[in-house]
Amino acid sequence: MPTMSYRDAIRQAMLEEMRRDPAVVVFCEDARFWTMPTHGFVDEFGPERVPIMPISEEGFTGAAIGAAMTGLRPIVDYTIANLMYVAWDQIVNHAAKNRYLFGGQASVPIVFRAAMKYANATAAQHSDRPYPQLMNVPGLKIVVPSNPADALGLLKSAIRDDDPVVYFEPLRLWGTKGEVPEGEHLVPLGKAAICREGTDVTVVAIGDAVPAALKAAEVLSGEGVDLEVVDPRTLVPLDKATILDSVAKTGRLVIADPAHKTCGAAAEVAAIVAEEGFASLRAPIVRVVAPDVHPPFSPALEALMYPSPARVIAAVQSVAPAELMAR
Amino acid sequence: MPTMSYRDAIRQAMLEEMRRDPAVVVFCEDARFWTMPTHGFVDEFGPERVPIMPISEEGFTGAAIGAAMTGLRPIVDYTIANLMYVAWDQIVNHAAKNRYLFGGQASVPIVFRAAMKYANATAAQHSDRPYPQLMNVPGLKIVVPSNPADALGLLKSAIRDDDPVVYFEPLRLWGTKGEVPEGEHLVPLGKAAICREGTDVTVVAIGDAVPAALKAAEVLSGEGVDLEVVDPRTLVPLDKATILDSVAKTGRLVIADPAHKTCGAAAEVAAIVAEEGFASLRAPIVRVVAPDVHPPFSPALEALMYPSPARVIAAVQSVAPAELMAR
Amino acid sequence: MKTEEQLEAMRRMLRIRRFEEAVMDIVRKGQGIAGAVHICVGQEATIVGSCLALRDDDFMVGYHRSHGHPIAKGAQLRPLMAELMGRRTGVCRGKGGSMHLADFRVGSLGETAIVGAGIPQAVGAAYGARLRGTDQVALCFFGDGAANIGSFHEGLNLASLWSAGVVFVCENNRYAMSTALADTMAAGSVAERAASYQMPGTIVDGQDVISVFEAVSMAVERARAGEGPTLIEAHTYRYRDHAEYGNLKLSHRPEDEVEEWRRRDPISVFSAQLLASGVAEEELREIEEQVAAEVADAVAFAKASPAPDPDELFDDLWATPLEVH
Amino acid sequence: MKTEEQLEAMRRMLRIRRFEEAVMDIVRKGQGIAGAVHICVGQEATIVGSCLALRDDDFMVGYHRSHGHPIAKGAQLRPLMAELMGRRTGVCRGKGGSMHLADFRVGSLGETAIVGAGIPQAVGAAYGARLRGTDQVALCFFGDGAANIGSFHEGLNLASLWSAGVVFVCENNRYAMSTALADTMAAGSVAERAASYQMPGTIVDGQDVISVFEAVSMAVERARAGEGPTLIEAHTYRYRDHAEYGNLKLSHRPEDEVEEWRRRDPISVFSAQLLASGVAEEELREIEEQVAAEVADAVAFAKASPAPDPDELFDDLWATPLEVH
Ligand SMILES: Cc1ncc(C[n+]2csc(CCOP(=O)(O)OP(=O)(O)O)c2C)c(N)n1
Ligand SMILES: Cc1ncc(C[n+]2csc(CCOP(=O)(O)OP(=O)(O)O)c2C)c(N)n1
Ligand SMILES: [Mg+2]
Ligand SMILES: [Mg+2]
Repeated sequence: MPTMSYRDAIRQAMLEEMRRDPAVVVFCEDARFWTMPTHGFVDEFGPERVPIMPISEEGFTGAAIGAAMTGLRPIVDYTIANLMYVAWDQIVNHAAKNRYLFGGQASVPIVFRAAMKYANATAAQHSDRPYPQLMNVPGLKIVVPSNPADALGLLKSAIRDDDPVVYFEPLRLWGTKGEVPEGEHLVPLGKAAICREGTDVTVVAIGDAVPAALKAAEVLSGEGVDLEVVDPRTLVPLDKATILDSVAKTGRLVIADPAHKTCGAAAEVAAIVAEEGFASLRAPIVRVVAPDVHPPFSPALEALMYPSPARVIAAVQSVAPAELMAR
Repeated sequence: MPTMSYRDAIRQAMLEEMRRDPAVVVFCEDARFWTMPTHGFVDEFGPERVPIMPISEEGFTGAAIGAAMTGLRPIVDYTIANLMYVAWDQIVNHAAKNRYLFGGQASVPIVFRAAMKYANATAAQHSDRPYPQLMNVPGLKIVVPSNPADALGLLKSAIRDDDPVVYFEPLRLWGTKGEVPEGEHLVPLGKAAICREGTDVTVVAIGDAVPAALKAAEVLSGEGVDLEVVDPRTLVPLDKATILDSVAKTGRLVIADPAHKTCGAAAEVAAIVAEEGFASLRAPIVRVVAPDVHPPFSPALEALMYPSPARVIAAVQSVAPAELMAR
Repeated sequence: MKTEEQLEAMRRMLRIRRFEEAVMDIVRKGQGIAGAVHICVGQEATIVGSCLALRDDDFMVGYHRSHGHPIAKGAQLRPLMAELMGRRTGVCRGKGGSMHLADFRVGSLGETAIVGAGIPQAVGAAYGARLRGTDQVALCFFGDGAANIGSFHEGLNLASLWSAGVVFVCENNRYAMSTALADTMAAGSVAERAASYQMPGTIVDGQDVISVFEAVSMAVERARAGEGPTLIEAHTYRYRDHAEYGNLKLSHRPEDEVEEWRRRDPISVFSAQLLASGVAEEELREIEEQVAAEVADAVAFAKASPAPDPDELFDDLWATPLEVH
Repeated sequence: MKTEEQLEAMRRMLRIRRFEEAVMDIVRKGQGIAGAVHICVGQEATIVGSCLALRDDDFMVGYHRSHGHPIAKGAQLRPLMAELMGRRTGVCRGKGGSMHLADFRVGSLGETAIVGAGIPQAVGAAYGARLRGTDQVALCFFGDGAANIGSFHEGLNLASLWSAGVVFVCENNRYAMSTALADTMAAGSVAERAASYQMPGTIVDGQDVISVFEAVSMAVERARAGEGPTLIEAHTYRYRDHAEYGNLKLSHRPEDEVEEWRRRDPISVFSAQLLASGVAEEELREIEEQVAAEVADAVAFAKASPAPDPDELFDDLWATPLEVH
C-alpha cells in the first residue's frame, strides 16, 4: 500500500472529488498559499471553482449555503477551527437547520474543514477543538479522522454526503504518514474503527488521542493489561453499538479526547454508556481530556493540556481489574 | 414575602444594580420596547447608559468587551438566545479568553442575557438552548434560573461578578410568579438548590425542567416514590458536591433538561456521576432531554421536545427500586 | 409593463393583502396560527414589483417579514397558509412556520429569522448559477435594520467581487421593531452604502409598483448580463406593528405618520392608475373576487389539514440518515 | 513635531526594528520562541507616528502583527520579549504570546488573533471613557485584510453613531497573507469606505512618521473633543512574509516590489531628515546604541527567566474563582 501524509490525504481526497464532480468548489482564504492542501488547485480547476476569498468567513459560509441549496457542493476551509466562530450563525442557524426548516425541500451538502492548531503554541484564539459545541447542534455530521487512510476516505465520503459535514483535522497529525489503500478509498460515515482488540479495558479515543491510546496500549500490554482501542472517527452520528459492545466485553471505559472536559465528546460517550451500558460497567468511567482552561501560549504549560500516553496509562491503571494491577 | 414574576425579577435586578453602580450599562436592541424588561430604563438612566442599538450583535458585544476591560460592567441582552451565534466569536474567542490571554491584566465583567424562546412556536432559528455549547468553553460562568427569586438573586450576583456570566432565561418562565425575599436578595453563583428532599431517586433538573420535575415528584409521591429534586442553578461552575451527595443517598439519577441531548448539560452531569459517584450508582442514569432534532414550528410536534412531568415520571419508573415499583 | 403584466401585478398585490388579512383574522380569533407573525401589509408594491422583474426560474430570498414574498414569486396559497397553521400539508411540512416560507418549486429559497443572514446566501445562489452555467438571477430582500449588520457588508463585497447576478432590495420601512433607522445608521441612506462596494445604488418609491418593477428590471438585466449586483432601496411602510400582539395598541410611531402612508396605499394608488389607463372596473372586481376565493380556499384547506404526526418529528433532518443510531 | 518628539519617534522606531530583528534571530536559531510570529518590520513609521499622537493614558488596540504596537505605546521590552519566549515573567505571564501582547500599564488593551475583532472593542473602550467621564481616546490598528469583515462595518457604524473617541488606523500593507487587497476589496480604497459611516477618511503615507503623526494627531484632537471617529489608511509595507517560516523563500510578491519599498525605508528616510534638519549624527548613534542595549537586555532577561510552573496553568482564568469545583 502506498504511504501518504495526513495532509496529502486531505489534498488527495479533494483532488479526486473535484475531478469527479464539477459541482465541488472550494472556499478558502489563501487557497493558493504553499501551506494549504489546496495549493495548486486554482491552476487545475480555475478561479471560478476556487475563488480568491476576502477575510469574510460569515459571508462566504452564507454563500456556500446558498450555492449548496441550489446545486453545488462547496468545501469551506476555515484553515483554523476558531475562525468558525465568526461564521457560527451561518453554520448553526442555517447550514444545520435549513433542510429541516424547509421541510426537506433542499439539502445543504457542504463540507466544513477545520484544522485544529492546538499543541502548536498559538494560544487560546487559535487552539480550540470545537466539535463538542457542534455535536450539540442537530443536523451536522461530524468527523475527526486520526490517520491518513481515514482522512482520505472520510473526506471523500463527506464530500459525497448530502448533509453538511464538519471535518476536524488535528493539525499535529498533518505531518504523520500512514498507509492508504490503493484505488478509490471511501470510509463510511458513522462507523467506528476498532484500532486494537483487547479484553481488559476499553479506551475510546478521538483524533490525535488515538495514537496516544495505542502507545499506552503497547506499554500496558507489557504489564499484562490488554486494551481495546476504539476510534469513533465519526462523532455524529456516533457508532454507539461498537462502543457498547466493547464495554460489554471489558466492563471498563476510559475516554481520551483533546477537547475540553465539560460537555465534551467524552462526556457524551460516558453518558451513553452510563445510560445504555450500565449493566456491564464494572468500574467508574474515566475521562482523559483537556482540563477546563484555555490552551496557554507557553509550550511548557500547553504540554499539560492534552491526552498523552502517560495520562491514558494512569487512567487505565485506576480502573483496571485489581488482579491485573496486582501482578 | 412579596410575589413577583420571573420577568419582573429580571427587571428588578437590573434596576437595583444600575442604581447602585453607575458602571452598569445595558446594550440591547429596542431596550425601550414594551416587551423588554428594560422598558423605561432610558428614561431613568439616560441614553448614554442605555444607548439605542443598531442590529449589530457582533459589534456591540465587542464594544461591551472593550468597555468592560476598561471599567464598565455591561449587561448585553441578546433578547433571543440564537442571536448569540452572530456574536459567537466575541463571546467565545474574546470575552471568555481575554483575561487569561492577558495574564490577568484585565477582567471582562459582562452579563450576557439570553432569553430562550423555545416552546413558543418560533421554529429552529429562535428556539435554541445553547448553554451546553458554552459550557464547553472555559472562562464563562453560566446560570439558568428556574424561578423568580433565583432570577433576581442570580442576576444581581452575576452583575457584581468580575467574570463574564451568561444568564439564560427560559422565556416560558417569564410570566410565572413566585415569592421573592424582602430586601436585597443575592443568590451566590455556583450553589445548587435542593428544591425537594427525597430518598429514592435524584432528579437533577435545569431551567423550566425544574417545575416539571417538581410536578412529577408530587405525582410519584402519591405512588410511594420519593424524589429528590436538585436544581444546579449555576451550570458553570457546577455544584458537583450537592449532586454527588444526593446520588450517594438515592443511588439513582435522572437528569431533566430542555437542551439537546448530545454533549448537553445532562451528559456532563451523567459523566461526572459515572466518574465520581459510580460506587453509589444502583441503576442506569437516564436523561430526559430534547431529542437531537431542531425545534419544529408546528406546536403539535414541538410539544414532544422538552421534559414534561410525564416524561420525568416514566424515566423515574424505569430506574426506581423494584420494590417501590411493585407496590 | 404591459397591461397584462399590470393586471398580474395587481392580482399578486391583492393576493398578498388578502392573505395577510386572513392571517391577522386567524391570529386575532386564536384559530390556529401560533408564534409571532410579521405582517407585510403596506409593502406589497415593493415585493410584487421586484418579483415580477424575475423569470420563473430565478431565485428569491426573503427574510422574517416574508409571507408576501413567495406569493409574489408565484407560490400557491394553500401550502403557505397550511404552513402558518403548522399543518403537515404546509409548504415546509410544518417545520418552518411564518419566518421560513420557502417554496423551491417557484425559486423561493427560503427566509431566515436572523436579520441579514439571507444576504450572503443569495450571493451564493447567484454564484452557483454562474458556475452551473445558467443565467439565473437571485433577488435578495431584507429590511432597513439589516443595513448595519456584518453580513450586509460581507455579502455586498463578495457579490461585487464576483460580479454575482444578484439584486439586493432593501425594504426600507423606516423602523426595525421600534427603532428608527435614522437612530442606528450612520449614513444618509442605505443606497449610498453601495458606493463602498462599487455597485450602483438607487432609491425607488416602494409604493409604486411600476417604479419598483422598472428599477429592479434594469438591475436584473445587468445581473443576467454578468455585469454584477445592484442595491435598490425601496421606501415603503408597514401598516402594522412589528408583529401581531393581539389587540394591544403598541406602535411607537406617530399616528399621523401611519395615516400619511395609508393615503398612498400601493394597491389603491395602482388601482386608480389602472382605471385611469382604461382598465374596466369590472376586470378589477373580478380579480378581487378571484383572489378572495383563493384565500378563502387556502384557509379552508389549511384548517382542514391534519397536524403532523408525532413520528414526523425527525423527518427531513437529514438528507441521508445513517444507520448507526 | 518638536525635535525632542522627533528623536523619541526615532527611538521608538528603532526599538521596534531591533526588537523584531532579535525576534527573527531567536526564531531562526530555534532559541525558544514557539509558534507563529508576524514581524512588522517596514511598518514602524505608521505604528510610532500613530501612538505618539496619544497621551499616556489613552488606549491602543493592536492585532496579530503587533509586536511593535505596545513598544510604540511605551511598553518596556523585557516583559514583551519574555512573553514571546513563553516565560512566567512575560507581560501576559506566558499565556498570550506573540499575538496577544497586551500591556495595560501603558494603555495597550491587547491584541487579537481574529482579524477585525479588535475594532468594536476599541469602540467600546472609547464609549466607556466618555461614560466614565474621562477624555481618553482609543487608537485602533488593523490590517487591510480587515476591511472586508463584518466587525469593520459594525464597529465603524457604532463609533460614528456614538461619536466615540476612536481613531481607526488601517495599516494597508497591500496583502493579507498572500492575497492582494485589490483582489478582495470591491472599493477603491479602505479610506473611501469611511463615507458609509459619515466619518472622515484619509490616506496617509505610512512610511513618513511625521505625516502619520500629523494625521493621527488631528484625528485624536477631533476624538478628544467629542467630534467622533476618523478612519486613516496608512500606505505601508512589510518586508517579511506573512509569518516567519524558517529559511524558506515564500513570498508571493514580486522581488522588485519589496526592493522598491525598502528604498523608502521609514527609518533610513527619517534618519536622513533628522540629519538634514541639524540633528547630530552622534545623537542618532547614541540612540542606536541605547536601543541595541535595551534589546540585548530584554533578550537576556527573557532567556534567564523561568518557564511558568505547571501549577500556573489555571491562574488568571477567573477573576473570582468560585469554591465549588
Ligand atoms: C441578527 C438579529 N438581530 C436581531 C433580531 C431581532 N429582530 C427581528 S426583526 C427585527 C427588526 C428588523 O427590522 P428590519 O430589518 O427593518 O425589518 P422589518 O421588521 O422592518 O421588516 C429585529 C431586531 C434578529 N432576528 N436577528
Ligand atoms: C477572522 C480571521 N480570518 C482569517 C484569519 C487568518 N489570518 C491571519 S492574519 C491574516 C491576514 C491578515 O491580513 P491583514 O489584515 O492585511 O494584516 P497583515 O497580516 O497584512 O498585517 C489571515 C487571513 C484570522 N486570523 N482571522
Ligand atoms: Mg424595517
Ligand atoms: Mg495586510
